[in-house]
Amino acid sequence: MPCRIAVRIQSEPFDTAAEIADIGRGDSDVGAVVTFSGLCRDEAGTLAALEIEHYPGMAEAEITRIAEDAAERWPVSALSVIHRHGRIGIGEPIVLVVAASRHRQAAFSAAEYLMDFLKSRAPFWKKEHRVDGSAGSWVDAKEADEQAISRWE
Amino acid sequence: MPCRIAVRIQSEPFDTAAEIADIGRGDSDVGAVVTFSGLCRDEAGTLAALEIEHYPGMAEAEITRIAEDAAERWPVSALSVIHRHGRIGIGEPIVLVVAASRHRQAAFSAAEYLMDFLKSRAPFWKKEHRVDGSAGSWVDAKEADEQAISRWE
Amino acid sequence: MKLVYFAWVRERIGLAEEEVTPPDSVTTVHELLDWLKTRGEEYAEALKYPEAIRVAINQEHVRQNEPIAGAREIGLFPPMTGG
Amino acid sequence: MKLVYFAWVRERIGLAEEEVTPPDSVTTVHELLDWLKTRGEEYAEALKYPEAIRVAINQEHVRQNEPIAGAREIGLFPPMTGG
Repeated sequence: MPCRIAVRIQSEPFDTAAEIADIGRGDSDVGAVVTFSGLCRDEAGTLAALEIEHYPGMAEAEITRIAEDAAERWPVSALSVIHRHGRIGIGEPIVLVVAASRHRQAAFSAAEYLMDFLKSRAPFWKKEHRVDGSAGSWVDAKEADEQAISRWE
Repeated sequence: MPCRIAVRIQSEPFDTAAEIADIGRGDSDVGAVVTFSGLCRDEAGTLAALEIEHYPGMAEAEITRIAEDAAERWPVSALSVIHRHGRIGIGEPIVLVVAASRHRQAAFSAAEYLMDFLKSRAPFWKKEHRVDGSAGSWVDAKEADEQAISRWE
Repeated sequence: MKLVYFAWVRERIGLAEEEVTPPDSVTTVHELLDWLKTRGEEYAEALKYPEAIRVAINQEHVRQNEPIAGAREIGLFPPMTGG
Repeated sequence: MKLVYFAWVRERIGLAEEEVTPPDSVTTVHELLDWLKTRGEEYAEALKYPEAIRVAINQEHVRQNEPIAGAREIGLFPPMTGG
């Protein structure tokens, strides 16, 4: 059975529970659902929000390519990715990955793979909004995120 | 900061979204939340439900021990586990693991470790209820689940 | 000491729990299983394959060579199938 | 061809997108970056460290030695920070 892949880029918040419910619906062979939620985090207490810029069109296409790669590597029955853009407050979700499979290890691996590639291959950029109103800087890409990809090769 | 660990054994369904929201609450340093939902699966189309028996007291204690081990191995800020007992219909959730961390790999690893040990160390047993009303059998433990543990040693 | 049984061990023995007082010669889990098998047909049937029996003393997993001294509660059950 | 810029590349160049017609001698992404740098102060500043520039042709990632023949749209942007 082919993997159902759904990718959405939106500024609105999303309903994680509804996404989990959707992915299992009408498929009694799904035994495992893994989700990853990436939240807007404030390390130093100075951040008010993040502004997320994206490359419209390419963002959907690239995440879909990553999901298709994951679906080739593991027997997953459905993969959903939602990535937000625009202004995201502290504690709010930025990204949601949902992976459904008969087997838990496939669901875990597919979700982790998707997140690793999404971090450094999906065309999104984060800019800080500071609490004190001063202009924040663009968040630097992390070397650790680039290295995370190499373990899948 | 120590890891907040919450373990619940209950017959009632649970609200996955509420559990995810709870685990991030009041902690602006959580950047990653991973959940695992294990659903009652019908492989052959002959199953009406599963009856889950557990060892009261030990079930909570053993899952708490597993969660404490996970919290020692990875920098997670919170781990929640809910495991249901009693009759569970096809497609319904049996177990939920939620792991929160600053870092996605810690959250993924802790959730996966918890599930691996929960599968073959937490005192729960599944009995089948058949669609045709005939007495189902006890679900056999899987060799693969026993082997899954060895990769963490 | 209290013995508690689960899943098909419970069904085959026909009891969920019972109080027992094994003789002093029974010092390990393994010896306890051997002694239980002498208590009747249903015990012999339930414990026929001791390698399929998992054991907890005071609600913690133990191996079958574990001494039972100090055990208040011993659980006997099949391999677990949680999650 | 259409060039699209994102994040600090967009901010430094001061444009989100533009149509350009590079000379025929410009055949690869790397040559395109070199040519763009000659178009003004802001381009020189934005593209000062070409190793920090990521490139997509027709919305797919490419390396800087990729030929640009057939490109309808080329995106230039910093390393991505999604997720």
